[in-house]
Order: sequence, then C-alpha cells, then structure tokens
Amino acid sequence: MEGFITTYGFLMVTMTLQAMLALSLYLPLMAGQLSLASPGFYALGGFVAAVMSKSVFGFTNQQVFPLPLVFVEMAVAAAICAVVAILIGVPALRLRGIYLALATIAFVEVVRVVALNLEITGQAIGIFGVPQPFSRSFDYMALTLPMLLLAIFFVYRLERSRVGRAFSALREDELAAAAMGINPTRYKVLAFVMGAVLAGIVGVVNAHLLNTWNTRQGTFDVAILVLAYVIIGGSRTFLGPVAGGLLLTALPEVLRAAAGIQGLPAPVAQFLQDGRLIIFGVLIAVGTLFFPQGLITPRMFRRWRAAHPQPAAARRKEAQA
Amino acid sequence: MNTTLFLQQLINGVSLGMVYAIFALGYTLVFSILGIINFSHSAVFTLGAYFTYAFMGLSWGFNGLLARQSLPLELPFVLAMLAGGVVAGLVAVVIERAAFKPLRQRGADPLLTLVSSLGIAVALVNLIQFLVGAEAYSYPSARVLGPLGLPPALNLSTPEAPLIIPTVRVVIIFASLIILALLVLLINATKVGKAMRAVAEDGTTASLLGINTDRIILFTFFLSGLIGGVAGTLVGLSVTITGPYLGISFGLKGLAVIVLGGLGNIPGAVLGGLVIGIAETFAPSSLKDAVAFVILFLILLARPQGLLGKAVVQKV
Amino acid sequence: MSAMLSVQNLTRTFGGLVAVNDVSFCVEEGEIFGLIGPNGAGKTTLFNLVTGLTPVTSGRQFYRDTETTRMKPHQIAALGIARTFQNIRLFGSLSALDNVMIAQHLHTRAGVFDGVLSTPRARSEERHVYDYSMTLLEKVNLASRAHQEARSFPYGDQRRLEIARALALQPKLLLLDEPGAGMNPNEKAELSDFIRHVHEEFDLTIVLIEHNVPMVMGLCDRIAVLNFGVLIALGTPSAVQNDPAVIEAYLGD
Amino acid sequence: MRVKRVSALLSGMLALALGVSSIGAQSQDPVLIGIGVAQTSNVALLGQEQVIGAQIAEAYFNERGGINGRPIRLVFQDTAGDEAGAINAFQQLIAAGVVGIVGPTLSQQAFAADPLANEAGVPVIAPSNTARGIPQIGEFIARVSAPVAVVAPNAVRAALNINPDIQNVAVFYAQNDAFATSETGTFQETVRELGLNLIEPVQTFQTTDTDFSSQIATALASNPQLVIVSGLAADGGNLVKQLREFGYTGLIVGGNGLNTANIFPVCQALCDGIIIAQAYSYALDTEVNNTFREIYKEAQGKEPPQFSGQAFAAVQSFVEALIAIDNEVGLDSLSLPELRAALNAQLRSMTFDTPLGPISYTEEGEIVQEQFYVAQIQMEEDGLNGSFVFIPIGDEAEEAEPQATPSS
Amino acid sequence: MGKHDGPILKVEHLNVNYGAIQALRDVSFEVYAGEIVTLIGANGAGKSTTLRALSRIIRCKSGTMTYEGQNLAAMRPDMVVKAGMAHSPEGRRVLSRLSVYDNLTLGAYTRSDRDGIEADLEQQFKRFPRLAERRKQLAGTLSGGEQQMLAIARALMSRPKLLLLDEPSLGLAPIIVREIFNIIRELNDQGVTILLVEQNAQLALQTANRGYVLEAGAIKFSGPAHELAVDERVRQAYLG
Repeated sequence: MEGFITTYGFLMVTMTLQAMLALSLYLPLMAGQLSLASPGFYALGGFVAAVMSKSVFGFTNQQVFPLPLVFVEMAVAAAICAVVAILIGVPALRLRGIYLALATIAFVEVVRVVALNLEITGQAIGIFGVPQPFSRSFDYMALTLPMLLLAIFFVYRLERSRVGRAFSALREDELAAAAMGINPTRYKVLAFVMGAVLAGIVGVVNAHLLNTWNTRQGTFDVAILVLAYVIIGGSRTFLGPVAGGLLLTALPEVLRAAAGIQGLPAPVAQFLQDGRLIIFGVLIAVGTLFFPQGLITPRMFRRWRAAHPQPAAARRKEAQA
Repeated sequence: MNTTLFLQQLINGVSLGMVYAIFALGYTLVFSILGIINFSHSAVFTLGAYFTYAFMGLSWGFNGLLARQSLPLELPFVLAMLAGGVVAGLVAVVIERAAFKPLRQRGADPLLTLVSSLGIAVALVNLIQFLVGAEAYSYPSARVLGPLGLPPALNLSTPEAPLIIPTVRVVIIFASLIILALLVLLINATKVGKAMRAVAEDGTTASLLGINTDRIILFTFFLSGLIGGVAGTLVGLSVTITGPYLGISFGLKGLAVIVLGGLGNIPGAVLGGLVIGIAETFAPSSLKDAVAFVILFLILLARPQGLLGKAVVQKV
Repeated sequence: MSAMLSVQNLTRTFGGLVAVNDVSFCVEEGEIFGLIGPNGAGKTTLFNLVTGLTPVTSGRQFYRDTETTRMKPHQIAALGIARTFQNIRLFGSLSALDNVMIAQHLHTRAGVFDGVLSTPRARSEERHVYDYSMTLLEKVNLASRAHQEARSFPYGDQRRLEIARALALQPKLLLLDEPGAGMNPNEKAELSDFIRHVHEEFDLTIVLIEHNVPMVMGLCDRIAVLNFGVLIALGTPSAVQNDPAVIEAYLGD
Repeated sequence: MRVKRVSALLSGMLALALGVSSIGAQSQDPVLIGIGVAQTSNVALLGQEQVIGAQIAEAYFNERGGINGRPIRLVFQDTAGDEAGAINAFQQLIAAGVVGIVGPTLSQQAFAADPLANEAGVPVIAPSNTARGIPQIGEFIARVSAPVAVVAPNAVRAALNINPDIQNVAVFYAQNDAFATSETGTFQETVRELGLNLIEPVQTFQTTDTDFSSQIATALASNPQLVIVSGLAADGGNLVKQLREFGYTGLIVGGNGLNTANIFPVCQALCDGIIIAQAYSYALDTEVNNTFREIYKEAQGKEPPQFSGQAFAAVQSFVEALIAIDNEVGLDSLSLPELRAALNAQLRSMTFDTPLGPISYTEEGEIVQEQFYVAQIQMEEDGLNGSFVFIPIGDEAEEAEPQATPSS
Repeated sequence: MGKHDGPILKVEHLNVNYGAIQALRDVSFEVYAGEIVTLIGANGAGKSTTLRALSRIIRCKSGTMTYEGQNLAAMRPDMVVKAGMAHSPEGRRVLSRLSVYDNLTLGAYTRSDRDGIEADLEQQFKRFPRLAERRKQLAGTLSGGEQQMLAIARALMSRPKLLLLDEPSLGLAPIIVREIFNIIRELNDQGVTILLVEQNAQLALQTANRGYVLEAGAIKFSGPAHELAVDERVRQAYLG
C-alpha cells in the first residue's frame, strides 16, 4: 500500500485536479456556453502561485511552504481570474458555439505568448523550485480531495438552485430564457467567471504539486483534453466531467501499468508500453460510440432516484413544510 | 520599413497564408457538410505526407516497426503525391465510416464527434510514430524540383534590392490555386458538386431531391482527405516531414483560419488563411501567435459569424 | 385609462421582406385581444417585437407608460409581459416542474451563495417557488407528472405546460401564440375555458394569436387582423367577421 | 516500437515484463537502472536518440561482465513531453526499484520530476538538461550534459576564426523552449563580449513553427555576417534552410538542439556549413568511444549523435560507480536506499572515461568535462547524408574549458 | 392509369412518433393514379408528418406504405424519388445559396438522360416564365411566390408520377395562390397524380377530387372534395 501511494500518489492528486479542471469547463457549459478558456485561467493561477510563493513570500523549495499561504494565493488567483473573466466574457459571450470556443482559445494563446515574453513568468523556462506545502505528492490529497468534494458539492447545489436553473434555461433555449426574465449576458458571464475562478485555483495547487510552472501548462492541447473529459464523462450532469477527468487522467497510466503485468507475451507488453497512446486514442474514439451521451447521463440519475425515492420525497416534504 | 522589405513580407505573408488555406480547405469542407470540426484532419494531412514518401519508394529510418522497409515501387514525386492523397482520402473515408457515421446515426452531440475525431487523431499520430519513428523525413530535392532544373529560390527584383520567394513556395501557391480552382469547379459545375452544396445547405431537402446524402458525405470525406493529403505532401515538401506532429501543429491555426473566414465557407478559408498569414508576418516575431489570435478575437466581436460566414437568423 | 400595450407605426423588415408594416393598435387593460391572419401575415413577428426578441426596425411601442422599443427581452419580461411560442419552446430536457420554477426567476433573489449554502432566504424562496409551481401545474393538470422531462409530454400537454410556465412569471400581460394549435375541437373548447378562467383568476390582459376562427370569435373582446404585415381590420369579433377585406385575406377566396 | 530493439533485446524485454514487481534484489538479479526519457510526443525525436545510447551502454557493459558479474538491466518509462508525464514515469521507476535514473529529456520536465527523485533519495543523471539550475534542484541531481554557458561560446569563436570580418550578428531562438532560451542568453552575451554588433530585435520563433520567412526578412534587412540559431532539429533545420533560400550566404552557428543528424533530412544540402559546438565528438579516439561508435553505426547506419553519447555516458557513470561500490563494500550488503545514497556519493568522487572523454561530477552534480569540440556540418552532394567535421577552436576557448563549473 | 389496378399509393395503419409524442395515429388512406387528393387539417394535425413519412425523411413506428406495389418503408429517400415520387416540402426549402438553374438541375439528380433533362428544364421555364427570367439568380433572393414555383418546378424535374405538395399557398398573396393552384390543376391534367397538403381548406377542396381531414394525428373524415367542402363538421372546424 505504501509503495502504491508513493508511486501513484502524484497520479491520484493529478486526477483530482484534472477533475476540477473539467468542472471549470462544465460551469460555463451549464449555461450553454462552450468556453475553452479554462487552461488560460489555470495557467494564470499557476503563475500567481509560483510568483507569490517564490518572490512575494520569499520561500525556496528547501523550505516547507505554509498551507495558509496557499489559500492566500488561491484568493489572489481567484480575484485576478474573476476580473479577467469579466473583461473577456462580456464581449466574447455574445458569440455562439465553435465561434465562442475559438475566441476563448484566443485568450489561452494570448496568455501563453504573453507569459513567454515576460521576465516575471520566467519565459520558456518558467518558474522552477516552487516551494512545497507537503513533503510527498500524495499528501496533497489532504488539500485536493476536500477541494474536489467541495467543488462537486458547489456545482451539485448550484444546479438545484435559482441560479443553476437560470443556467439550465439558457442552455436549453436562450431566447425562451430571456422571455422568462433571465438576463442572458449576466448569467453567462457569471457562469464563465465561476469556471475561471475554479480553473485559477486548480492552477495554484498544480504549480506547487509540479514544483514548476511554465507556459506549457495551459495550452490548446490542454483545452481539448479537458473538453474530452467533459464530453466523454457526460456533459449533462456535474458528475460526468468529474468521472471523465478522473478516468482519462488515469487511463494512460493504467495502460503503462498494464504493460508491466507479469506473464504478458513480450510483444503485447511492448505494444502496451510504446503504443499506449494509440490505445488511448482508440479508446476515446470507441468510447464515444458506446457512450454517446457520455459515461454518466441524467437518466442514470433519474433511475437512481427512482430506486432511492427518499431524497426526492424528503425534498418535497421539506418544501411543503 | 522600406518598400522592399514591405513587399518581401507581403509575399511571405501570402505564401504562409496559402499554406494555412490549403490545410484549412479539407477542414472546412467537412464542416460545411456536417457542421462538425474534424480534428482527425490534422492526422490525415500528416499521413498524406508520409504516404507520398512511401510511394516514392524511400525507406524508413531506424526506429519503428517498419525500420528500413520500403515499398517496392518508385513513383515520381507528382504521382506519389497524388497516390498519397488518394490513400489519405481513403483513410478519411474509413474514419467517416468508423467514427462519424455511427455517431451521426445516433444523433450524437456534434461535440462528441469532435472528441471522437480527436481520439482518432491521437491514435493516428502515435501509430505513425510506432511504425516509422519520430524522425524527420524529406523528399529528396533531386527527385522533386531537380528534374525541372529549378533554383531553390526566385528573385523577383534586382540583386541590390532582392525580393525573394523560395521556389517551393511558388510551387505551393500554384498548387493551392490549382486545388482551389479544381475544388471550386467541382463544387459549382459538376453534378456531385451541386449535390454537395445541396447537402451542405439542407440535407433533408437534398434527400427529397433524390440525393443519397450518405454517399455525398462519404465523397466529401474522401475529397477532404485527398486535399488534406496533398496539402500535407506540399507542406512536407516545403518544410520536410518534421515528424508525426507535422499536421497537429497546424491544427490550431487551421481552426482559427476557418473560423475567421466563416465555418464551412471555402473562399472564407482562403481569406482567413491570408489574413492570418499576413498578420503574422508583419507582427513582431515574439508576439506572432498572439497577434493572430487577437485579430481573430476582434474580428469575431465585429462579425460573430466570421468574415464570409452567413449570419444565422434564429427562428422564433 | 391608459392602454396596457400600445404599438405605434411598428415596422420590421427582414432583408427585402416587410414582415410587419406600419402597424398601430392598443390593447386595453383587462381585455382578451385576438390577433389573426393567414400564415406568414406577421403575427408571430409582432409578438417577437413586443417581447423584444426581434429588434424593431421603426416605430415605437409602450407598456403602460414605459417605452419598450429598445428594451431587451428580459427587461420586458420584468415589466410583466409573458408569452408562449408558436412552435413550443419549453426547456425540453428539464422537468415540467423545473420549467415552471425557472419562470419565477424574477420573483426570487437568491444568489449563487444563497443557493449553494442553502441559506434561510434560499430555502424559503425555494419553498414558495416549489409550492407555487405545483399549484400552477395542478391548474394545467400536470402536477402528477411534474418530474417528467418536458419533451416527453404529448403536444397538448406541452402547450398547457407552456402556459403554466408563462403564468409563473406572474405577468400582467400574457401573449399566447397559437395555444390551440394541434388540438382537437374538444381540447380547443377546454382550452378556451381555461384561458377565460386564467384571465379571471390572474387578472390578466391577454393577446392571443389563433387560427381557429370559432375559438377566437368566442373568446376575444376585440380582434386585429393582419395580412402581409399590414393591419387590415380591428374591432369586435362580429365586425371583423363581416369585413370583406378579412374574408378575402383570411379565408383565401 | 522499434523492431530492432525487440529482436535484439527480446530476452531482456521478456525479463523486464516479468520482473517489474520483483524489487527485492537477489545477488544474481540484474541491477536496475531507470531510463525516463520521452519516447512519445513531439520530443520523442530527442528521446529516441537517448534510448539508443542507453541501450548500447546496457549491452556494452553486460558484455563486459556487468557489475562484477552481475548484469545491469535498463527499465524504460516514457516521460512523454509534459511535466506530469515525467513525474509519473519517475514515480514508476522509483517504485520499480531502480538504483538511479537517467532522464528526463527536457529541462522543464526536470524541474518538475527531479525534486521527487531527490526526495526519494534516488540519484538522477540528466542526459540532456542544459538549462541553468538543474544540478541545484537537489543533492541527488547531477547532469552529464554540459550547461550551455560552457559549450555555446566555442562555436561563436570558431566562426570568428573562419571569418574574422564578422560584424553584424543576427540571433534567432525558439521562444517556447527552455533550453533554447537559456542558450540564446549565452550566445547573446558572447556576441557582446566579443565586441560584435547584435542585431536588434532578436528574432524569436516557436519549436512548432515551420515558416520563418518573416523573421528572416527582418533580420536580413540588417545585413548580418553571422546568424546564430537556438532551437530544435526540425524548426532549427527549417530555419537554416529558409535562411539559405532567402539568399543568406554568411556563416551559421547552430545551438545544441541542432546537434543531431536529424537535421540532415530537414535542410538537406542547405545544412552544409552549420557550425555547432559539441560536447561529444565521435572522432574522439578512445577505446570506449570507438566501440560505442562502432555499435551505433552498425545499428543505425550513421555516426552517433551527442544525445546518444551523453545517454551512454550517463549509464556508464552509474555502472562504474556501482562497480566501485561493489569492490569496496559489496552491493549485497546494502539495502536499496543505502545503495542509492552510496551511488550518489560515489558518482561525485570519481572520474569516468566516457565517449565524451574523461568526465567527473562536482559535489553539486554539475559535470566537469575536459574536452569540447566544434564541428561543421558537411553535406554530401545529394543532400541526403552528411557528417559533422570537427574543426579547431580558438586559443581562448581552450583556456576556458577546464574551469567548466556551474554557471549559477 | 398506372400499371397497377389498385391505388398508386396505399397507406395503412401508419403510426409515427416524435420522441414520446405520437404524431400520427393509425393513418390509412390511398391515392389513385390521376387523382388530386388533399389532406387538410389544423396546424400540427399531422399533415406534413404524413408526407415526410412517405418520402422517408422521418422514421415510422409501424404501418405499411406501398407505392406502385413497392414497399416504401424499405427505401431510402433517394430511392423513393427514383421510384417516381417527388415531394415539394413545407416552407418551400429551396436551396437558397444555389441558383434557380442549379436548384432545377438538382431536381433531376436521379436522372441521367441529358436531353430529357434539357427538355424538361425548358418546359419548366415555359410553365414558370418568372423562373426563366431569374435562372441565374440565387434562389434565396426570390420572392415567396417565386420560391414556391421553384419548389414545384424542382420537384417536377424528377418526372414524378406522384407529386407530394406541402402547403403551396403558405404565406403567399391570394393572387399568387390562385396562380399556383391553376398550375396544380394543369399538372394534374397532364397526368401527374397529386397528394396535396393544405391549410387553406376551401381552396384545397375546390382543387382536389377527394380529401381526408386530419385531426391530432388521426384521420377524422374523408370523402369526395365537393362533399367535404359543404360538410358542416368541416366548415365548423375551419370556417366557423
């Protein structure tokens, strides 16, 4: 067990972080907006953490970085991301579909290029020697797992609240939603900002986890990968992106581990090792065929609710009280 | 900036823009018919370049499953390019049948198809590396431009104030124009081309006219793969086949190009390519990519449907 | 006595097509106002103009004393104008209950954190919204299927759900776009009763687009007839019914 | 991948597949050395060369009896091209019970993955990380790749030897590559120190770029006599090719990223004349290098590149240090953590006669390498094949070499 | 009449669902060669759905559809056209980004007799002189009436034996409507069998031989058109 945790601790923490990143893309999607800006805010958050921990707080990677300061970094990153998100979101969210996706990708590219040109972000080398609040990768779980659960709880409750309903309405039919008195711009920007803040916070943690941060972290490739998390996991419920993020992050490593299974014929082991990304790609393509609604669908929820009627009944009772 | 440099950069911008445009043509063609971004186009583009290499009878490097193998035939470059394009087109047809059609029949979200095509791109790129390694391959210049006795570059001006355009780029510009002309001719003047336009505008109506939409979609994929494969070869000729990621590096720019021009719009792809190509060329080198995307962003704010795209009127 | 809704010289063109051409009329408080005309006459476009979904090309429109000509749809909804749609625009993959709850957006205030933290305010709002939604669903006989996906409902039920959703907005002015489309005469008769009932109970002013002439004649206080975007007649049902221009335009021969 | 490897090392691979979980080392079990380099992604081009170098070392030393009769075995884990991939690969290697790790391929990956190995007490030798600050990551981190600050200036001096009239120098670098940005800093400093005129603004590109015409036109407008390119093989090669196509006839100095035969297919005949400083020369006439060169040529049909040589040297360092430990205390007497610590200490206390020439490591882990070289690419007529031809370096350069110390 | 003694088109117990909504319930009717048959009914009654089911662009849940003895349910939409049945859809659906000429030639997509197509083109231009004037214009720039003419002409280009016409009067000025209905009668005189869906019941019943009245997806009444036109129940439903 100890060996497993050491070996896969980093992977498990990364899985939780990627699941949150998937949620950050899911938030605007709740309001029907296909935004791929998450990696841009994620990059921004990472730079905030790297710069603050090294230059502002003056820690080196030889010292233990106090956890409360991580929360300070998160607050700063969240504030910056929120402001940037409003500045971009208000004009960009008039665009639809792929056009919006591309406009947000433009933001991701601009962040990347700006960071490549700035001294403070370390240009191509980035910022390394980011101090660690934990001594082992796995210990980050103490931070990231509650964060993930909190994010899940947040989105879960949000979906069932007034604001969440406004998002659903926009996603279903923007014109009808507007005719029902919902201000489309306001709620689209709100969803966009929430996604940005979450992505920024994930960036903060990831910069510490990776020891280093650079412009290769928030790119178009990441955007597409996170989109795959959401779509493969299922884009109609909050659990879809979480499942997608966890699974797709783990999959290449699972294939890597599979190559090491005892007793495999050598060519198979060799193919699993060298061709694991071929398998990864094929699984993504095949997965969409078998799960056209994503792995987790609202129907599964309904079925689950039908099998466990208590919560719904309790809710009704509560509502009628 | 003096006039010579300005003209030189303009030529550079146009030639870069044409490269973007031929990459984007196949991309936008599929979008026009299905309304889907086909990420596997990048991989088909790359495959085209590798197929051409194979058809020229050249042997693979020392890495990969096919190390030191070669095909027992030695086609001249132009024939190899066409053969490579045809095979790339067939790959696109297989992709449509295996990944796109089943999803279409299930009425899947277009985003799902996008992700599926992404999975195929990842698989193909890694398959290339698995088979022939990550190294660069090039078409020996002696067998390409050599037979024509062309110099590596043309000077359009005087030796004192040179205006230079590398011959390969002239070839690409002309080849792109030929491809574009053939494509426009095909689409506007042939029966199948008209059927493609009908399916692109309204698949249901097209089928009411007796058009087998399924077959037209298949043909469009073939055409997209063919153009993509030939484009990959041309780019491979210009900058060598730099590895399995050759096309992937065009993926993002290509997407920007077709969105800028208006999704599914063929002249739009060319215009978008030129706008981005020229903008990049005149931008400071350290901000090139950012400038291209800032322009994209601003143009989209002014024209949310792209430069030549048709505004979608929402029916209430 | 000011008019509830007044449109003045309202015009909307799409490209070369004049969909609504210099139309002026007033809807008085408390009346049921019919809007009829052949397909393509511009009735739905007129609704879209009034609710702000389509920008006005020229002319002005007022709700009571407020000019709404340049207002956004959600601002107009906030004034108390609700509508249904000709081709039913329910939030299809949401439950019937959610559809109705969403429409009470303007009458609730809970923000993101209220909702996530389930503050007392959010809870009490949710209770009220839930109760009121169920009441409305009961009125349209859909309460027993409140948790089903809206798109799974039969056509007629979808129409009624859309009306319930519009009522949830607690509007003063309700615009119904062909609420009886696709219903059989019995259902239509029921619908007429229902509209009359709603009109009374919620103290509403109603503007109704309907093809079904008997239904319109029986229900409306006044009727406006549009043909090719032009208002060709306005008056009581019997006056309109006998107007030769109307017979020519509407009955087609 | 790599059928050649499968066939040549089939038995080894089979053992690898069977042996991953058998960590507790028996005396005749092979000693495991981890190789964590990029076997996939767009960095795989470099990783491929490293894999080959390491494999040759494995075969070479096992042939010679391994570690006093006990064989070594390489454990490969693909780091791919990103930071998370490097960390995952390193974790796997550490868990597999390797005594030390050779890797990762990119400096950026090293900043992410090396701290883990350091924390776990596993010695790392970086085969190709040349950015500043790598050995300083921790006490267990060393590198066999000389930092750019030491190598790069030699090439500029060599260019001046060839053409003393150089005045204007245009510098190009891959802005998104850590190695290239480090290197260009050194190049630019060298240009200024030598009193040459550095053309501003310095032109940048991305490693994924294929078109450099805009940068070239801007730079050529200032009439350079020397162009210095820091990038990787594909982009660097294309830049050189396009420079020539646009009529540039002066000297070109390439950075370490261009130091591979992989640029030959890219710029073909136009590669001719590129001057590249070398940390490795296949022409070095020592027993170990001659053997290495022979095996490499046998398998690959071309001269070994620096990346392969460095990977070989890294494996060799581990092996010889292990032999020294075995001679002193016996490998079996040490637990795995003790062995790793001992290995790390041993690495820093001896000299290795590698294909790179005699090398040693400072206490910090920086390489001390005695010989550097400058080569000029010479292409054959057909543009298909070429070679690195070594040329003499100026006198000042020779003086500078022995003080090859860390730059920060 | 046709080569079959029975009806050219026979529909039995047709059921169609849109998602969970049943759009057609047990619809049965038949059309004999040479007839004009009309389906009338309110918006959403299932008239267009019936035509769409016939031309195979929507799926049927159950029932049989036979055209000249061939099972329509086994055909793709393009095969239906080839078999001789053309459909001029609701809302005209001209291909607005193509020229009038291209729209018409696409109507003959299933044919390869070049001369025949040429001749038919000329015939359409003669029948609809306004289209001839605008043959190079994009179809999207035509007026509503011209688009309707184009839609009919396009359907005729496949030389159908049976023409399905969906709401040809939709949104058109009365004078144009009259013109179009004259053409419909003319076509019928020339031997084209017509299945007409129309909301303007009066007009449809004046033109047709027989009619079926659809209500909420089911057929309520049927009979000779002149009888339906004076049927009190139909009058009540439509005219009040």
